[in-house]
Amino acid sequence: MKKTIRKIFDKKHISRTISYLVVIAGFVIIQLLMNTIGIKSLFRSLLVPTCCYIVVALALNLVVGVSGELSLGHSGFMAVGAFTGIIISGLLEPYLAINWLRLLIAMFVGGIMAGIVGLFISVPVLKLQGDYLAIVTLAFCQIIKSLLNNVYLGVDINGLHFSFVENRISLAQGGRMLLSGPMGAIAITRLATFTAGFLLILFTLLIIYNLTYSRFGRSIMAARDNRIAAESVGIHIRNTKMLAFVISAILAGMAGALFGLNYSTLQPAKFDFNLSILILVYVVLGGLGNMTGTIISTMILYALPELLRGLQDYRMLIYSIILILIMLVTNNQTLKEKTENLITKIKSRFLKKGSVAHD
Amino acid sequence: MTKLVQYPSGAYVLERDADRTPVLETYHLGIDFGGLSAVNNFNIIVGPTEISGLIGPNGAGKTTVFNLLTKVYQPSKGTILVNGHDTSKMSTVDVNKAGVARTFQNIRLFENMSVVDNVKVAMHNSMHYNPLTAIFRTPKYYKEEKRIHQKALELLDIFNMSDLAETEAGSLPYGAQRKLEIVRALATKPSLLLLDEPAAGMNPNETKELMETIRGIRDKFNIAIILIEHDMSLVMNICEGIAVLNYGRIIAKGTPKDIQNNPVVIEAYLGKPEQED
Amino acid sequence: MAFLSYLINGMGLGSVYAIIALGYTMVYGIAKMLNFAHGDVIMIGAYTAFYCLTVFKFSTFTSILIAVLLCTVLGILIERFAYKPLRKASSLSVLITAIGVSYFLQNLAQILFGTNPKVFPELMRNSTFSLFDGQLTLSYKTLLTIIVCILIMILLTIFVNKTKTGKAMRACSQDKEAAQLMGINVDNTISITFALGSGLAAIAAVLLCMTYSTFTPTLGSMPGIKAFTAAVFGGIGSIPGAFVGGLLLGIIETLTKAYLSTQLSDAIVFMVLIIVLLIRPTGLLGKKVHEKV
Amino acid sequence: MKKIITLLLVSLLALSSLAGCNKPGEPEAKTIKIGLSGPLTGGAAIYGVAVKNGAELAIAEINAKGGLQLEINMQDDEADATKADTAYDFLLDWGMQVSMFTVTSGAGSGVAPRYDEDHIFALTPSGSAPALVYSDTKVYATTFQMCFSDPNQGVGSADYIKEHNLGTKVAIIYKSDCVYSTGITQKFVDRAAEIGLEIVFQGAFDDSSATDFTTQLQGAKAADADVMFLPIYYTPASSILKQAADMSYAPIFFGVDGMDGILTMDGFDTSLAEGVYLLTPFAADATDDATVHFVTEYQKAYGEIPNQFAADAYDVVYALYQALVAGGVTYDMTAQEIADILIEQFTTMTFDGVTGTSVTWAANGEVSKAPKAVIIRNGVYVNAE
Repeated sequence: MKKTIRKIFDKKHISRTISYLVVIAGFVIIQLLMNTIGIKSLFRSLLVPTCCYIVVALALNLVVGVSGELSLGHSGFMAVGAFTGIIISGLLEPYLAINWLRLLIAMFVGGIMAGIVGLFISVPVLKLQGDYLAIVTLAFCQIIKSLLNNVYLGVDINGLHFSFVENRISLAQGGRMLLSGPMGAIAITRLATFTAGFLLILFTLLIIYNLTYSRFGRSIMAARDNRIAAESVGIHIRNTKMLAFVISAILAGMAGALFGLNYSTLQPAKFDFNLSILILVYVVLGGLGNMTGTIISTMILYALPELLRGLQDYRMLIYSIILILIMLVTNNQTLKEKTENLITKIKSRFLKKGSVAHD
Repeated sequence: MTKLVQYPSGAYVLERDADRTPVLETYHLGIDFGGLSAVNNFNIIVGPTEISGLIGPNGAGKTTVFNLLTKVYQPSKGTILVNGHDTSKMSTVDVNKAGVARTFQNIRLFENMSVVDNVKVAMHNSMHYNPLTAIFRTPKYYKEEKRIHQKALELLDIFNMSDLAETEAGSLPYGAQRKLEIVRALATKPSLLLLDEPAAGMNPNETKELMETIRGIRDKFNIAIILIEHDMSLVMNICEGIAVLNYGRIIAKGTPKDIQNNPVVIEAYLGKPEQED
Repeated sequence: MAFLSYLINGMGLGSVYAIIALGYTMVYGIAKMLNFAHGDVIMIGAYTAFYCLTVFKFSTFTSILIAVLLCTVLGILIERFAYKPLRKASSLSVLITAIGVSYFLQNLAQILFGTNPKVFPELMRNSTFSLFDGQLTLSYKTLLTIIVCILIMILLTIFVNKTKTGKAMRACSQDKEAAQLMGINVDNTISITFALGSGLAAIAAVLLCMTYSTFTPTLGSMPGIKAFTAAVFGGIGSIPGAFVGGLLLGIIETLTKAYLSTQLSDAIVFMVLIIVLLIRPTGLLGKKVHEKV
Repeated sequence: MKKIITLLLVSLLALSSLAGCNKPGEPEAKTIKIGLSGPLTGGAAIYGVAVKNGAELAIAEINAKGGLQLEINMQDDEADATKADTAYDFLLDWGMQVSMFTVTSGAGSGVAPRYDEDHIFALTPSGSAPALVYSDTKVYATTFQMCFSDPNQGVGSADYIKEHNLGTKVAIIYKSDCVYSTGITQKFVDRAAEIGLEIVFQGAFDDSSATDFTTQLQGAKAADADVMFLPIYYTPASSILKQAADMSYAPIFFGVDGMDGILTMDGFDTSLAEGVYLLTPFAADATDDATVHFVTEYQKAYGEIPNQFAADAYDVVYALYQALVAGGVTYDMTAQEIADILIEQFTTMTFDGVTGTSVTWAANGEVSKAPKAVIIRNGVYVNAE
């Protein structure tokens, strides 16, 4: 027992523990607020998307931070997960009345579909390196969006009807369109809940940390830190990176499904290049490979433009200025040293008493 | 003392290895970079328990030979056999699985990982659980991780490094980093170990210790070692066979004694006598 | 005949991509960064030229000159204040900063110029002519665009190969430290590269608006991404690569729209890009980089 | 870690700036609060801004009368359904009693079911997709439209071209990732098949290719199309007119209500639009009193000629005002109480505005006002009949 406790707080696992604690604390605080003094509708409506973006950002950090490859295509995986999830949920609706179970199945299938697409994409993508790899992921994201814009899917008593590029579907009485090309999915039954989002974050952290602290995680990081040395000790670089990529795609797909089922309408155009960039910003500002940082930066940065609503026309301008300033400040050598000194000073003052096991 | 015997092909091998399959054979190995031949007609046979040296002036192509043997570069011509198996269709990873491990001239550790994790990375292929096991942490995961952790510690212990197990590899002193590279290479259970300038940057005491270590590795693990080295005392002391490389070609092969007295070698290192002022 | 006309139109579109791609590729070659704000410099160029022509009633030549100058200055300013402090930072940090600059310019333009689309004034009247007994109708604008692109290409090649600054740029793109040791002022050279790329962006802006007439503060983003794709297509960092990549991308896009599908043209263009990169992992004319072991 | 600290500081700053906006306590309500979301930034911002201007003008006029006082809060949704959802929540927090819904169809189809669930009355000035008022399975009780719907326009356009013999071979250029454009196109194509109108060419474009139309135009020209149907907004339409002129291709162009606004574009050469037909509920140069008044006041306030979006928004506010007054709505009523009154009013009343006279609404929320065809002659709209 004592050993387990020590393991939770030892140097190697402390970052993991903090991540879990941050997420659980956040959930508990928000739940308490909701059940006592109540929170604004605006904040409530931000909860689920924030959870989804956190999951996608964590998934992207697995690729960018842990595996060391720049992907600009994660909104594509989200799109695949979202629309798969919506279709699955729509198909199951007449047969399965339990909402949470339908959501779970939708997320599961959405994740698997995104994983399959990720696997398919990773074969060509991982043949390339650096910026070339990045542009190909971007290209795939555009292709996915473009294809989804042309898919028409309807269901009626005669079963599923599919049509590509042009809508040739005529449904029988009582039929419904699940996907209508650029219009996307309309009149989705909203299943997503904050609790589901919270659990998905926990699940994502579990997967990422368990993977990181396994033989695969070690190989992924070895391949990132020193490709040639990793190969020399028998690590197959492409398989290793593929594993990270596919798992990341699955997680992004699951988040996508949750995201899709949080709105009554969803259009493929939502999942464009800009969304990928947005998530990348969360990851970079949160710190490469730093999961807790990613969670916090996503929460803040996603909420920021919404919080700046009071400033109307100028909000996006201010957002961009803040973004540039953060990058300049955090990369400034003198400022960096000063803050580091400050942190050590604070630390030494607080930790004077009692032995410090780490740091 | 060691004694070399000659194969019918003309190559030399240690007497004690004479009736066993050589761990490494190369025939007419060569590579061109943009038309320039960096290594040419490189023929070598290494017995299963031999410590051999690859020496030569700077730029002679020694590291290139290692890169060819480990398939970091693809040979332009020639054949490499590892334990009798042709490696022409193998990748670096396959060659490692076939039994060749190496260290690097400019140290290539996984600097942000702990010492023991560096070793465990190299044991990746001797662990048996799949990603799902890892993610959902079945008992098999804990069993395997525990087993490999023990093995890694045992291996580090042999090199007196087990107390550094949790240190970050990048923060180790230089000598220890070199040693860790060797441990990491050994963790892949090779039958041939390639050491690229293991003594570079070491003081005489450390070099001496290293010498013992290398000999110890051969004796304990019963494997062959090829080392590239500039420190002649080290090479002459522990190598049983030596090949001298100049301008990408072998200019001499033989026992340390043969090499020491070979006029061609002296010329390669010191230049022709009449060229000196 | 229809094919020929599609081909020439594709070359016209491709020429604009090529000029923008030059900006991406030169900056990438020397600073090793993806300057995402490049597309928005084009937008600023378009607005400058527009206001010079309509409000200040300057001549066409003066207006273009002012646009080029202003974009050049803007390029230098962006480099000085946003990118230079990050010279030693990770490439991802620079990328995010570039995205920030892009957002900034776009939103600033929305506030300054409004969101209403503007129509660029007509610079050339009576702009078509016929060949082969009227079977082939071409516009002078398309031809002008292609000619300008080729001219820029030639001038740039001469500049890079013959002038001292050009040689310094090449030296910096190969090895910054070595260049510094050789007495080249690396900071200045990078600034000049940004200035040059941004100046070209202004020319691209005028060509773009002349042909497609309507523009808004988001003018730069799509041509920007396409031109970036073109730069990668040709091999990012390579000046002839940007030219070839831009032209090919324009032609492929046009022909796809004409003969395959207008809805799926984007998907097909990006598919071609992926296939090209699989066959030539560093683009059509990009150099392969060996890692020293 | 330092990044996180910086971020935390920044967000604290943002939060504190927000806190200033929320006054504690609830003073007695002296206005009816009208919510609205639309694109104020991004590519579609022009429509949002026009609606905002039109609505604010109407509210200023109404409030100046001294009777029932109105207050509007417009939130930016960047024409994105998910952002519109957040904006909706923001407006709920603000205390919205009545809504002008969303400016764009894409954003509106996402919040339509929420207006229905929460039972808040919403009248959109310009969201023309049917999905805003009903879905495949359900009619939204509280959502209404001020503009005529996409299917009506598609059918109306096809009928008009056929009846007036504008041409025999029709080409269409539409925006494939736009709900509005694909919606009209589909109905147009279906109707054309029914009434025997030959469509010889269909070319699409999307956001990423909304500048270069030479390929589509060449395709249409090669197919000998003599009528070109443009179910798109006026920004790309102006490029199409220009590029067609550049290649000396001159079919009869036929636009829908999105074409309105083309004449007032900064720098647009109106001779390019000579002879263009379009369906529009609003013509800025009409001579009736209401339009003249609206256009003059709008120009005074914003320095430009209003387009159809501004006109629709202007009408929405007046229609709401008429219903609110007629229904005897008071400031202290809840949104739900008001919704019941307004539904009753809107399904029974008749409204006269700048975008149509004797306008009525069906129970499903669709407006009934006939699309009016106009033709552009010498830079002004002329009734096409």
